[in-house]
Amino acid sequence: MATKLKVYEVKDYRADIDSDWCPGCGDFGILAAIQQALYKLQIPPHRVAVCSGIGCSGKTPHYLRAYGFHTLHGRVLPFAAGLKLANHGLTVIAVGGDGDGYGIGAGYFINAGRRNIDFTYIVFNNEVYGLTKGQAAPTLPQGAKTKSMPEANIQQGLNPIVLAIGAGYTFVARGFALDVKHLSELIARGIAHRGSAFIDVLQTCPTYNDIHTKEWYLGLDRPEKRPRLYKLEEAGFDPVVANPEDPEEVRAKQLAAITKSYEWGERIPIGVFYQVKLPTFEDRLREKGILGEIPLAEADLFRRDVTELIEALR
Amino acid sequence: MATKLKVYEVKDYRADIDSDWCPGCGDFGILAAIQQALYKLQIPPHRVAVCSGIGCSGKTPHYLRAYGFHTLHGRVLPFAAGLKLANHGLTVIAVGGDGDGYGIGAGYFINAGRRNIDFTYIVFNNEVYGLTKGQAAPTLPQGAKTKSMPEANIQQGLNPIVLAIGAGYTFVARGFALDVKHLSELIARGIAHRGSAFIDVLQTCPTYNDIHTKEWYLGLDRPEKRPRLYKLEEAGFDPVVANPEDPEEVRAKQLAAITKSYEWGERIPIGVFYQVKLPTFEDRLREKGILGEIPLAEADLFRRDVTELIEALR
Amino acid sequence: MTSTERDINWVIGGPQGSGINVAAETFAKALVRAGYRVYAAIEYHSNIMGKHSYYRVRISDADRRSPLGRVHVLVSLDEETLLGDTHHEFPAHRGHLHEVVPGGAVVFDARIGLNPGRDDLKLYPIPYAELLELALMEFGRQAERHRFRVVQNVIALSASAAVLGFELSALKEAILEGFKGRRAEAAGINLRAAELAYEYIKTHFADDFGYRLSGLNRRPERRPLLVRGVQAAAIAKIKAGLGFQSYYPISPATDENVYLEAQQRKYGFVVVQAEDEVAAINMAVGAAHAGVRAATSTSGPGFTLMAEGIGFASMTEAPGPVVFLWQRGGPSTGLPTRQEQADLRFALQPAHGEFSHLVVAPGDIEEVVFDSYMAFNWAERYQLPVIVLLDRHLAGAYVTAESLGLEALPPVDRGLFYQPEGTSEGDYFRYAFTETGISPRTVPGTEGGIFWTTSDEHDPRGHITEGAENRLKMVAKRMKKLDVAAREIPPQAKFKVYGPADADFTVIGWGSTKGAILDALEELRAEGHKVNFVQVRLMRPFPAEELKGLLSRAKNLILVEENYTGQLGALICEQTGISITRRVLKWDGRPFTQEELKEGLLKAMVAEGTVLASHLQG
Amino acid sequence: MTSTERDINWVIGGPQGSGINVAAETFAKALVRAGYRVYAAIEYHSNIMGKHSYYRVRISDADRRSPLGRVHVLVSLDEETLLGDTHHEFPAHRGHLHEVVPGGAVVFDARIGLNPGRDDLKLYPIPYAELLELALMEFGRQAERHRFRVVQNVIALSASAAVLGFELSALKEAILEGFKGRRAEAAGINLRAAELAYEYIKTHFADDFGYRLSGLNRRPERRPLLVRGVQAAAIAKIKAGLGFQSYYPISPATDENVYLEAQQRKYGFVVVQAEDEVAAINMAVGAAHAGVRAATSTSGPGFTLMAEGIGFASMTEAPGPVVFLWQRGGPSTGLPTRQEQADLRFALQPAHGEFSHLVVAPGDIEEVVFDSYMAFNWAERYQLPVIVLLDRHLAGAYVTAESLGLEALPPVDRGLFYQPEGTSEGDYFRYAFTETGISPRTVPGTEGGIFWTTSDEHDPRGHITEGAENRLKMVAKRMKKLDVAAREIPPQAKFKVYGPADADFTVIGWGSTKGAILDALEELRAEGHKVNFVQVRLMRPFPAEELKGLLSRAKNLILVEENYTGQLGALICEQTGISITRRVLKWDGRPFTQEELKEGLLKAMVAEGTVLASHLQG
Ligand SMILES: Cc1ncc(C[n+]2csc(CCOP(=O)(O)OP(=O)(O)O)c2C)c(N)n1
Ligand SMILES: Cc1ncc(C[n+]2csc(CCOP(=O)(O)OP(=O)(O)O)c2C)c(N)n1
Ligand code: SF4
Ligand code: SF4
Ligand SMILES: [Mg+2]
Ligand SMILES: [Mg+2]
Repeated sequence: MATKLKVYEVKDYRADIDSDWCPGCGDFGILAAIQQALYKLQIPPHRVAVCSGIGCSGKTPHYLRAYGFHTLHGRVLPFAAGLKLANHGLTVIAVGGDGDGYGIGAGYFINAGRRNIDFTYIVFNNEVYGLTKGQAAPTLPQGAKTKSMPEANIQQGLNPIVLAIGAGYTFVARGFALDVKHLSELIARGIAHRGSAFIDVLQTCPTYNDIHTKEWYLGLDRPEKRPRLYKLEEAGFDPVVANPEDPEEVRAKQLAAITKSYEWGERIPIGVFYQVKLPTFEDRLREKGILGEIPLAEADLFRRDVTELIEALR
Repeated sequence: MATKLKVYEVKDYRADIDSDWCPGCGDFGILAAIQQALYKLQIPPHRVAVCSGIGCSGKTPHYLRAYGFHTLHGRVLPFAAGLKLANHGLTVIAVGGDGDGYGIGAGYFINAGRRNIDFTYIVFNNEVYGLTKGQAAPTLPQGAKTKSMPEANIQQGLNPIVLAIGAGYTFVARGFALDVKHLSELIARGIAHRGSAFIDVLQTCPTYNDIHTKEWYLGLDRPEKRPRLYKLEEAGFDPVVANPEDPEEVRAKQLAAITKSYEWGERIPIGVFYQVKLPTFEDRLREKGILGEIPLAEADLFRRDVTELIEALR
Repeated sequence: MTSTERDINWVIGGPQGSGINVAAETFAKALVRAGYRVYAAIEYHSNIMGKHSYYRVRISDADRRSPLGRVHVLVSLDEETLLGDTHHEFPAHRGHLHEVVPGGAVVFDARIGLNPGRDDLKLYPIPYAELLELALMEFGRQAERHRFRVVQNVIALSASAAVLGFELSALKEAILEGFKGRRAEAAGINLRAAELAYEYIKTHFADDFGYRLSGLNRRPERRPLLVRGVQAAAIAKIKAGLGFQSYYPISPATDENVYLEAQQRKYGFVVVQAEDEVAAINMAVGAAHAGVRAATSTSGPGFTLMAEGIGFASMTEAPGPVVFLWQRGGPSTGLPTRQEQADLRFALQPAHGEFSHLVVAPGDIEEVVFDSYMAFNWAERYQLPVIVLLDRHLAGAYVTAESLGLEALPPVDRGLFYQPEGTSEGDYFRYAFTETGISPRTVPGTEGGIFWTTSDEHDPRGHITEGAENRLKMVAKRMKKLDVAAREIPPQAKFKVYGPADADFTVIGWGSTKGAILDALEELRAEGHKVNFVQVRLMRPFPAEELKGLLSRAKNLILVEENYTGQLGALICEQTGISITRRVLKWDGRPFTQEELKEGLLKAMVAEGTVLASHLQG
Repeated sequence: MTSTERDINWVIGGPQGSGINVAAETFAKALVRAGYRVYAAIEYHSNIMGKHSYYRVRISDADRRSPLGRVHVLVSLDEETLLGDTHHEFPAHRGHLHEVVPGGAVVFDARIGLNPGRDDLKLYPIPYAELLELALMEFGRQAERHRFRVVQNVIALSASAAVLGFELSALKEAILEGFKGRRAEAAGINLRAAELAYEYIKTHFADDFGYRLSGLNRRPERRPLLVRGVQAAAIAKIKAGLGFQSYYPISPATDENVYLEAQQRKYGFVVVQAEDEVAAINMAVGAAHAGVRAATSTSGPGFTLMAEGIGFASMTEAPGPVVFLWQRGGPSTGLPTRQEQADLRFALQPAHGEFSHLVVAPGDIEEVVFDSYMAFNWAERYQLPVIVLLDRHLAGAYVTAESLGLEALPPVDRGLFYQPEGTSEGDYFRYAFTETGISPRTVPGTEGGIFWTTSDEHDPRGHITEGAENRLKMVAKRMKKLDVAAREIPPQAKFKVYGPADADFTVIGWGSTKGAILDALEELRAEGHKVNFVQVRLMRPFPAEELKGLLSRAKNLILVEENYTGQLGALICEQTGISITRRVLKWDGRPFTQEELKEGLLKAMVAEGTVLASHLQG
């Protein structure tokens, strides 16, 4: 196709419409990171479908130049799954908030892990329900009280990394919204990964979350100003399963990832926690002889002969 | 109350109605274990509420003499939560299938872990959708094909223990439906535990699950006939967090539980994987001064003076 | 002689899981092969093993669409089938013995000391166990008597066939078919058991049964199809070019999904078992937006969970999905394996707010095929979700039919597509305002066709906007498509009229009650009544004007529905102002038997009001 | 002089998050304290910061219930408020300058080089920044000018108060109230800024503004309540004995939940933020079955997810919950922060199957209190879920009212309870068949009161059964309760009639449009039209007979609804056969202004058909 030759610039991934996020919102960083990842991989904008849930985060597709599906609260993963299976030739990215993904969408977050469909899921983890004015999201620790909350959070915060591993995701990572370069690399790796890539992004919400702020993540509140965040890769952490056939290694790497995920507070790891190459859902369908190379959306399914089915009724 | 003096027999926990489970169904074992646990703890039947989802497992409350709520598919946990918070004086037990709890109910399974409401949740894990004739449930391993399935399972099985730990359950155990004595002890411990107790029960379904059968669990297929199941307590595994204040110990015990949960196939652990004493949701409400000692259902809430609220509008 | 008098109703009953369904379906197949026409349907509990179930096979020389209540041959595998579960605190049924016509036959296990309490029956006590033992002995398999327990079905079946005078050879041929592949080794024993039972009747009982198959004309030369609604729907979907189906197991929709799953490879489409119906509908919406013909299939409880996704599909003008709603007994979990027509009202407004979608309700196999196929054309042409409203009765009842009518189907119509000029979507508006409200679409992957979409109110590009003017136009745009559909959808897909135009009574119904209505009307007309039938098919957009004209000209209207409130009646009044004062209803979880409906209609002809037409079938 | 001529409409606009709501509410409070009556409501986007929002404060000497479209004083914090976002590809609004009446005032930032394009306005350019700078200087806080940006609201407000001739002291008093606790330190700067702005007007502009507050009679002695629907509903729920409320955040229901959360301690009830609405409704059903008065509160998208739980509550005859449905713009996610009345149809049949539940729609604050309170009595008396159908307009608009009418409320009625004799439940049947269909209940914990319940069809003990006879009776039992409710619910809770019995035109409406209708009718009657108003309140069970009588006697009917299809009209036709041919509708996401509705009604009086009454408000 003509598109092959064409070289895309970052601006080719930008929709010409202004965002309505608050000034300083971490979402800007995630948006930029997605655009740069697509640019890095030179995926033609029209070959990309970005799906989202509902929330401040849910508005992301509108700001990207790519097929954009701003769906329902908590339903982005099933929608993205149907879209991808209908046209496995597309690059599919799903985005949503932490309330969207771990609260109302938790059941889909877990069960999507059982399929390993080849898409990338980016969760904007700001610990609050942004668009509904700052209630506690499932990631906010128990006892925490943001300025938007009348009282301290009575529910515990959950650990997305552990859940993702337990659910079966084959690529599990965490990024930081304000480290666009690092995040764009993570997203690029996630897109490149064949299978379901899950990226939890620590996202600042200057409007409602005054606990885990930019300053806090960067450790500006500390005397020595040392950032709380550190990069797993720089700490020599190896998340990749070398031999997916070896259950021992798989378990070991999963446990290492889970162990890492418990680090929080003074030192917070970002980067890839776990990665393993396993057949995708599409591969499994191909194996069964159900899915072919041509995406269903491009196949001609309209000249079927059903006489055999009818004759079987006699 | 008069009930104090009374001694209950096992039969006091039996409803006089015959079950419609298949002959040899593992559900009979779980039913008996629940009855024995209640008998052991001598909880008056009318102080017990048993809630269930939909499925073969969902029929359990009808066979127990206790307040029985056979609710909706996948909704048993929210229902039980509301019931318990409305009357925290009751002993509340929630039961349901693996499809009910980890499939359609996964979101509630995860988010209930964030509250630690004082109830016991027993999942009948038979790896199939029994009542709808044997489709794969979320716990059935990928590639497995029961006699009821036209082809091998294309989705991965998930690990309930890891998910429960990641979600925040304070009591996590696994039982075997056909070891009624051991299971009844587990259930009694779960009921005695203050907080959300989760018990995944390996349940045989002779009608549809011909893979993980009674024979298989008991190792009768092996030359030396050694059971695949072994008891954690007998293996000297200590699941209990001695000092809940100590994050290190909490993490360590959680990791130990997760590590154990990966054992499957040749040796399968049953028993308590993890237990920690943390304030229940009810405790947290009391702490906030919201909930009193008298259960809401027994309190007189009908003589309220709202003048103050009205005056605030002037 | 009317059909109820002429037809023969063979009924087999026993505990669930005991294999009566195999016996009945084998017999039905044998009968069809032999040139008879049959209607065959099972009634069973939401239970895997042990509860009472029974299977009716109505034998005729013309296609029937409804069950008979009266029984000519009752074949029982247990005592409950005969006398019910009257020992329970709240008995569920009184058995079937009382349904047997005078002179009717009762085939039962000789071990049961049966006291029928009436002397007008022909009793055929058969030593099931002994005969089985004999067969097993001949094959030296006595040790496996437990495993071969199920062969008692064949014994009972064969004995009843002998009573009816049905050829043993034809029966054996059908039995044999059931033992292909790894089950083949058991064929011998089953065939032998059949012979022994057949002989047992011939040798122990006089050949004087009054209801003979010979009374029916056969047409062995032209073998019809023996088909159920789930099969018809699935085949039509495949023919329509189905690319993606998602579902979550639920009775009575599961069978359609199982059928489709088995055809994925051959026809190249994907069926996904989702984690619940919320996931199922959203997967289907995603697939539809991606450009394939997508569907999902469920029943009431699942459909309620799809509500949100249907509103979403309509708001984003997705070209689908097509939602197959196989109604069952409600509300809530209700009666999972039973019949009811109580989801019409909900299907018409399945979510909050105002949005456009289509609802069509087929009443027989041919219409199931037509509607299931056309639903995809309509979904893509009007860019909205389409609900095909069916029910448990239509899903499960086997009927004989000459064909599925695939030949007569219009060509595939995928609706309007936008053809990009350049590589930029600068002048492409996915939600452009048009005359018809329909905006040419593109599918993801198309260069120059990029669009945005959102469940929030949006502008022509698909970006969020809350402007009042745009809002007024967008709502009108989406709703306008219903007027276009109303203009374009063919009349026979809206409603059909059967019988004389100048009838004294006009029966109005929808869905699978069509079968009982046509069967009963044939009988009533034979008895000299002037009645006709208006079958409403298209529920949304509702053919209000056309129907209003028709109904206001009718002399007397009688509403027939299998629900408590008369939902179609309410819809008709809402849309035409015509309130129907004679109603024949039932909500006992069973489809109308021909007798129930006939009797109900006769009562309704005498006086206005609501007639509950139930004979309390088991 | 009609209300539109006499009242003064003060409007402030600016980007979301800039604090206009604080300014408007402060002004409203000050006005009420000074003895005026006000109606105050905001219009805003589903956005946290930056998009256009505006707040109307209608000042009168009698209680009003609807917004005015014409503006007498326009206070703008940005240019968009004046001229709209016309630079966008699809502008959302044209600003508010064109809404200002001749001789009206426009207060704006002097930095804007405003060319109003008309010369009939009184322009008040104010140097916001400079005045703020002055105030800051006096407190030596210039460094914090960014933090104090928001004080520009006070400046604009105070300037407009000066234009209107409202006492500075009264305004300052109200402003001061806003700075309690840790915000106190900022009070000084705000008060000083107010003084500077007030003086600026006095010194720089002639005191010749035409619309004076002095034209309105004040009654400072009797201070009314200034209240919004969410507050009224919450207070009524607390009064009713609410024990448990579960919710999931969603606009516009969130405010009610936030209000209740703040009262948990004092009144001893529990509010739980659930993980979604499916959890919320099921928690509430569990709490209701446990014996507390339970509720949940949501809007369309959340309500759609509660569908399943409502059918479940009804099937199990739970004594509740009460579901508060605050309608907003749909379908799907729709217009989260905007007004619409489009969920009536869905609320009437919110799930599959046939089940009993109540739906009541209050139209003003007093009715919100009455219905919210009574809903719990009805839920427990009839053992079913009750839906209180409200909307965004009712939720958010502040109105003045003499009282909430709590004194007039009937006593709490918890319905029938079973009193166990022994300790065994041998003779207790939770679902016993009774005359009324209502079975005495027990609550878990009661000795001798053990019962079972299931979403499957069940027998009187609550155990699953599929028997036909039991089914017929159980369905009838559950539905019968609606007839009992219809008999017992007081007439004024069913519908109300306002105005002369012999009117030439009878307006029919429901919900919050009541406000605009009464305000417009007062004006129309003042102009000599004979119009009255029938407000429908109880939607289920529908008062069909009573209404049919009333409406068939009416000369001309005019339907008024804030939706596209006229849902109440359809319901009325379904229930009475009466089809209303004159309709005044709007679906632009904004409530009727008094002018829009009056104009619409006048058009409807001249000819049949549908009038779209929208002035495209911003
Ligand atoms: C079914 C449903 N319930 C509730 C809402 C209201 N709502 C909109 S966004 C949102 C949560 C937003 O939080 P999150 O998912 O964390 O996204 P964020 O705004 O923080 O990016 C909610 C509850 C909705 N749109 N749909
Ligand atoms: C919303 C909804 N969808 C589907 C069903 C149909 N259904 C009944 S039971 C069941 C699954 C049963 O499997 P599981 O939860 O594992 O319980 P089991 O029967 O194995 O004990 C399903 C899908 C339903 N009742 N409700
Ligand atoms: S509320 Fe928070 S998450 Fe939402 S846009 Fe503002 S800063 Fe970003
Ligand atoms: S199907 Fe399986 S789980 Fe269900 S009752 Fe039978 S054996 Fe038990
Ligand atoms: Mg968030
Ligand atoms: Mg199961």
